[in-house]
Amino acid sequence: MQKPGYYGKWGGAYIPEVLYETFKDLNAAFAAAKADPTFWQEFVDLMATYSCRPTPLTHAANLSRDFGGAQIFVKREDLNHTGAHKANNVMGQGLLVKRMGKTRVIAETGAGQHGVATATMAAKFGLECTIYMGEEDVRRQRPNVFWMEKLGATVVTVTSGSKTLKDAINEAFRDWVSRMDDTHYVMGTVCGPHPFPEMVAWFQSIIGIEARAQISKQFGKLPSRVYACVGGGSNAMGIFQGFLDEPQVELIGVEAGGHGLDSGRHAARLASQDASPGVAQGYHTMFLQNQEGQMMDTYSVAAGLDYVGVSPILTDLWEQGRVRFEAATDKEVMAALELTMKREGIIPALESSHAFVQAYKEAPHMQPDEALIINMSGRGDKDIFTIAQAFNDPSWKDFIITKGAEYAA
Amino acid sequence: MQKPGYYGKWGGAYIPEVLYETFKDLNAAFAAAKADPTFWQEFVDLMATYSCRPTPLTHAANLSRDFGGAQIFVKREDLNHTGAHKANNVMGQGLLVKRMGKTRVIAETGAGQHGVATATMAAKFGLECTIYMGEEDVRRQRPNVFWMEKLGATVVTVTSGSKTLKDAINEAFRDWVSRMDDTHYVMGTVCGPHPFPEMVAWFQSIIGIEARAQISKQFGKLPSRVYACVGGGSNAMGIFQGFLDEPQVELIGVEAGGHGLDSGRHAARLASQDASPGVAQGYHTMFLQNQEGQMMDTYSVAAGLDYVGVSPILTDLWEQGRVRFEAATDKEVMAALELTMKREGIIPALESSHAFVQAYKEAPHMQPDEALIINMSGRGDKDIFTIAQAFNDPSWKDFIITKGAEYAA
Amino acid sequence: MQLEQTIRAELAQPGKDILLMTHIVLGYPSLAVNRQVIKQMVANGVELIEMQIPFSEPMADGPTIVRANQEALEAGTTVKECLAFAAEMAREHDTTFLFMTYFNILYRYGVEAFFRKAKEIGIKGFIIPDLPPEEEEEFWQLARQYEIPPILIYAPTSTAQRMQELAASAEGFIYCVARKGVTGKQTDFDASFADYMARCRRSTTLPLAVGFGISCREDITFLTGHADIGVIGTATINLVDAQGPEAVGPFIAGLR
Amino acid sequence: MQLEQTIRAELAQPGKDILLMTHIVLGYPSLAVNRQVIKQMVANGVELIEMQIPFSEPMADGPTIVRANQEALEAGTTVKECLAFAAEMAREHDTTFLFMTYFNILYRYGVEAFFRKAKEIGIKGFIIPDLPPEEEEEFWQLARQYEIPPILIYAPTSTAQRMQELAASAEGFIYCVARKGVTGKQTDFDASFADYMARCRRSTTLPLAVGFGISCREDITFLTGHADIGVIGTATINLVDAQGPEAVGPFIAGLR
Ligand SMILES: Cc1ncc(COP(=O)(O)O)c(C=O)c1O
Ligand SMILES: Cc1ncc(COP(=O)(O)O)c(C=O)c1O
Repeated sequence: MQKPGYYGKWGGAYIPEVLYETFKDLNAAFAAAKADPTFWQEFVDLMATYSCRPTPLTHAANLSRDFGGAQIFVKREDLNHTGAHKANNVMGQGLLVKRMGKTRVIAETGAGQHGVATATMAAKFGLECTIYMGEEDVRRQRPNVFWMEKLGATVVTVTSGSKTLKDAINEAFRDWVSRMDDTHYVMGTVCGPHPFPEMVAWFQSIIGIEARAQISKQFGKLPSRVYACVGGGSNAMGIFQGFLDEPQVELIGVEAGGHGLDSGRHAARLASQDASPGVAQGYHTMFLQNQEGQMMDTYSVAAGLDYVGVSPILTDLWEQGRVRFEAATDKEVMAALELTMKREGIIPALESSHAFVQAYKEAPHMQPDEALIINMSGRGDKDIFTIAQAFNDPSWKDFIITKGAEYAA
Repeated sequence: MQKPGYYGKWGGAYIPEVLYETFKDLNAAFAAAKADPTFWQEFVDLMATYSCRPTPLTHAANLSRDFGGAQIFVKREDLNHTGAHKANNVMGQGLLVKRMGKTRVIAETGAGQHGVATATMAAKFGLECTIYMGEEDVRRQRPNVFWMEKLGATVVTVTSGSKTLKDAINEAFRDWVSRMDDTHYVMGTVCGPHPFPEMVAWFQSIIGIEARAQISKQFGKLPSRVYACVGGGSNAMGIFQGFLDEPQVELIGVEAGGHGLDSGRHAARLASQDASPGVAQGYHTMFLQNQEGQMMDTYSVAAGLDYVGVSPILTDLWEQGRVRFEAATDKEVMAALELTMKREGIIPALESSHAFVQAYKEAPHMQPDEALIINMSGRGDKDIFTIAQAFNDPSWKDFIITKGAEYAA
Repeated sequence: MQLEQTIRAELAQPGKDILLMTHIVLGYPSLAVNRQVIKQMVANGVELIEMQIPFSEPMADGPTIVRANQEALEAGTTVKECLAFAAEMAREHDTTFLFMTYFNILYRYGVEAFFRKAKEIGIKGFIIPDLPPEEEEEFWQLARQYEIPPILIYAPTSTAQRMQELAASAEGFIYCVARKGVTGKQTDFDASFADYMARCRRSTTLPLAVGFGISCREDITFLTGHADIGVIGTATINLVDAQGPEAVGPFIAGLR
Repeated sequence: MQLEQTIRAELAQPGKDILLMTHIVLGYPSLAVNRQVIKQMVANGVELIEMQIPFSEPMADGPTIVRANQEALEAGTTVKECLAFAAEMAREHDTTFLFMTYFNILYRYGVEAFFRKAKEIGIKGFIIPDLPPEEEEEFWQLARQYEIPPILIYAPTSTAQRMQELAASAEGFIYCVARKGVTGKQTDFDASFADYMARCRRSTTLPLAVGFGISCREDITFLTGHADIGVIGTATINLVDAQGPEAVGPFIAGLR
């Protein structure tokens, strides 16, 4: 039998000894929760009354017609409380924290989405909360910092390394090894040491369970393809789990192509030739690193995809050929975002827009009696600073210049 | 029998002759839709698959405990697609527009929420869209303008009058009298000439229908009190309709107290002594106007409550004593907002926060076996510019100053 | 009754194929200028003058008149002053004066009190664009009682049936809006306009006024034969803004 | 085996109640400075030197060492250079050198190749803070094969049972982390610390090193009797940063 925490040769728990007991307890608590059907029910109830699960599956009728191919369905994780799928994982881990009797949570955040979700959960559950965020991301995502603080969290700016997500993860571990007794580290994606990949995937599986039931009801059969963007891989794993046991459903993960796979400025691990196996941040997967094992600077217009590693579960599924990987460039992302807003009235997050790109490329070559599902992991209105800037919107800039001058006065 | 479109002596349809036929057609189309059960079903299905209805009813367990009085429940209209209850009305009118075969919609907007919702609906239904917005509001709510434009709408800045919501309404009417053949005016609240109050109230009644079923299921009995903020009155009418026929349920509308009712800088029509009966913008209600009938400048930190008139249906319910009216000052609003974020992890819109203020004042004096419902009409994260400014957040200001300088360079 | 007779009498005069009704926003740019402008209008033969009492929400007006309303109010113009000014004008000039305003002005003044006052002043009719005959029963009764006809409006969107309905309760004359939209924009006097006027004419025996977008001699020439009264609105406001009140006399004189 | 014997032999020398192990980040601030620092360490009697090969994700290190790793990498320090430098040091100095680094450095180099190279250089042990004995079976086999013991770590959170488990596969010595947290912060040597050390001692016959927060003579004096080796990490980095490499000699000399 496979060692627990391994997916093929990927995964594991490369943790400092000081966390050994903490992980033992966490594994035990998670196993107990998983074995207890009332726990899952408690989770589902919480998500139904505090967030708005089940989130809808929306038929994008206009774009389906425009492309003249597959029927395009969008799984609306953007309608979750706090605006993204991150809420599923965070609320689930929050319930686990309550069971473990811990009183403090910490988390890393890149885009800020996971940080806001964690701060929200901490407020709801009455926990102390500290969020680690790279200096670069603090600069890019000030609105999220504002909300985290208002929700009662302490936001710590991380100035080490590349000052982005991976460095925030390192810093969160450094906090955790100092204060494991009362503190739980709410890992934000299906990465990191076991049991995090399994745990986050489990909580996010609610997406796929719902999507499968919804597509069957709304479309009468399974979709041919399911698309999700892949940063760490949690939203992808979430929806893919609904269809993993159906080999006829093709699963497509879309990574950040940045300025293009040839440019060196991207964050595509599995869709590019640039990644190699490595061990970092507590787990074994494909990393964007140099020959000697030093992690590279990654780049994407979408902060939430701008990460060196990727879920070990997805790496395994990729190696098995079960999940196909593609990349979307920043440019393609902005075009897909614009099209989706104009034709369907929905505003995907920059991260989610990556999945839309690939679906739009493939939909025209599919049949109108086929369906595809795009996992819309989050909403884009939280990204106004990035999006307005990416569109180079002149009146937005004027607005900010005027406001800035007003504040400076 | 009461003349249709009248609520007590309030309401009516004071419209220019050129719109006579348009209103006749609209009344007929609305009556047909109302009489056709498949129409309501189509509406409910649309809201279930495109927005996320039913929106949850969340038990604010922490604050209920803190106050030690009534069990506080929050109806989560913030989780609607586009972030507020405005979506209900807009999508409903959109279905009606499709039935009438019109190809263009126009709307007024104050906070920008109704404008974004209308632009969204127009994108979804493939309609041309123009949004009228006062110059003051464009300045205050640039992010919403950006999204409206990205959603494909034309935003027209209104420079007449006080350059706010009421002037945008006038301007929308001016558009409509020029182009009624292909255009429907999507009125954003339960005001304006008949059939708008009735129509908007009907679409918004989905809130109350759900809330009543939810509180019965989650709490086992009816709430003692239901709170809603009142700008035009659409979210309030929406939730109140679920409980109007239960005299033991007290209904409380909360208006914008601004700098205080004595300050003259507020927008409280029914909770203050400052309003008087009048006829403007096509209907008869209580207006904030001077002795000679000229409308006054109103003020609120919440753009969506900053309006001179109020729903004729609510004015009638107020006159009957069925709805109690209170006002919340800006200061109280910021405190309630902060408390709600910190203790429950939810971020009400500034408008909605008015309802929270009054509920928090009264909850401690109620019994723990009683429930109250607050209608959370929208989410606050759309208001970051106003909220961060109202909190006078220094790092937010620094961020804007830096961004402004960067754009100006 | 009285108003219709006055109009018919004017039209009966030799050479008067069409009457002129002009429009003025009271208090814009000031009552003093209004006084000069009205003087010139009267001197140059205008038969009817519409005096608009400014309102903060002039929903049916176009940008020029909206601005005029707003500036009049910002300058502090009150309804009371407008009434006093109207009384003075009616006293001084042997011209037919009407009030144009929105219903809220009457409502806040007291509808009956407003009729009483208008009667006392010598106002011959009301134009209230936001008051359709379906609303405010009391108002229509008072109109009959005080013999001040509210001028009903026909629009290009009005069906023959609706026109007949309106005609049934109309008095004085009918104000035919030349096109869809608000005041102040140019109107195309094309074939469909002629059809519209024919429809109007068939539906009533009352005199027909045509307004919205009438700004020059050509327009008046075109209207002659179709309509009994040509209404000049925004055009004089623009003229006064651009060239001052003295320009009004020659302008009016040149219209017919 | 060999490492433990070396340590025992040193401890057997008269007056040597405690050994010193110092730490250095290769390439920070430069290999040239590292060379000077090591020279002084050796000259002043340090028995063991931990050479950290810099890694971009030093998850278990505190701010000072994190920064040192980062600056070493930014200055272009490569693993290859570190290995060549280590070979030079081992050749020059008759001191016990260990490699400290994160597992990915070995993994990318090739784990067996890395062992082979380290053996060739004369490295006596590895400290890999992110590699618990549960992971990478092959690594532990190679360690035995190449006779380079990976130093196992005890933490204040380790239970007696866990310590015994670890002791079973440990060789050379055990690195007892003095407190929870990362490198570079002060440690309180209080009663619970003595309890902890007693627990460590009970679980193994191997020599015990104590690290994290050891920075001065008082700390070393306190440790003597509790531990066999005192580990000076961040303290020398701070010293070199503040006063240059020449300050290291006197500092080391003053510790015992
Ligand atoms: C909206 C959204 N989608 C996707 C991601 C990427 O994470 P994951 O791949 O774990 O779903 C993020 C991360 O912040 C996000 O905010
Ligand atoms: C979130 C929110 N709540 C309330 C209102 C007030 O409108 P109403 O009273 O019609 O619900 C608005 C109007 O923009 C709004 O955006």
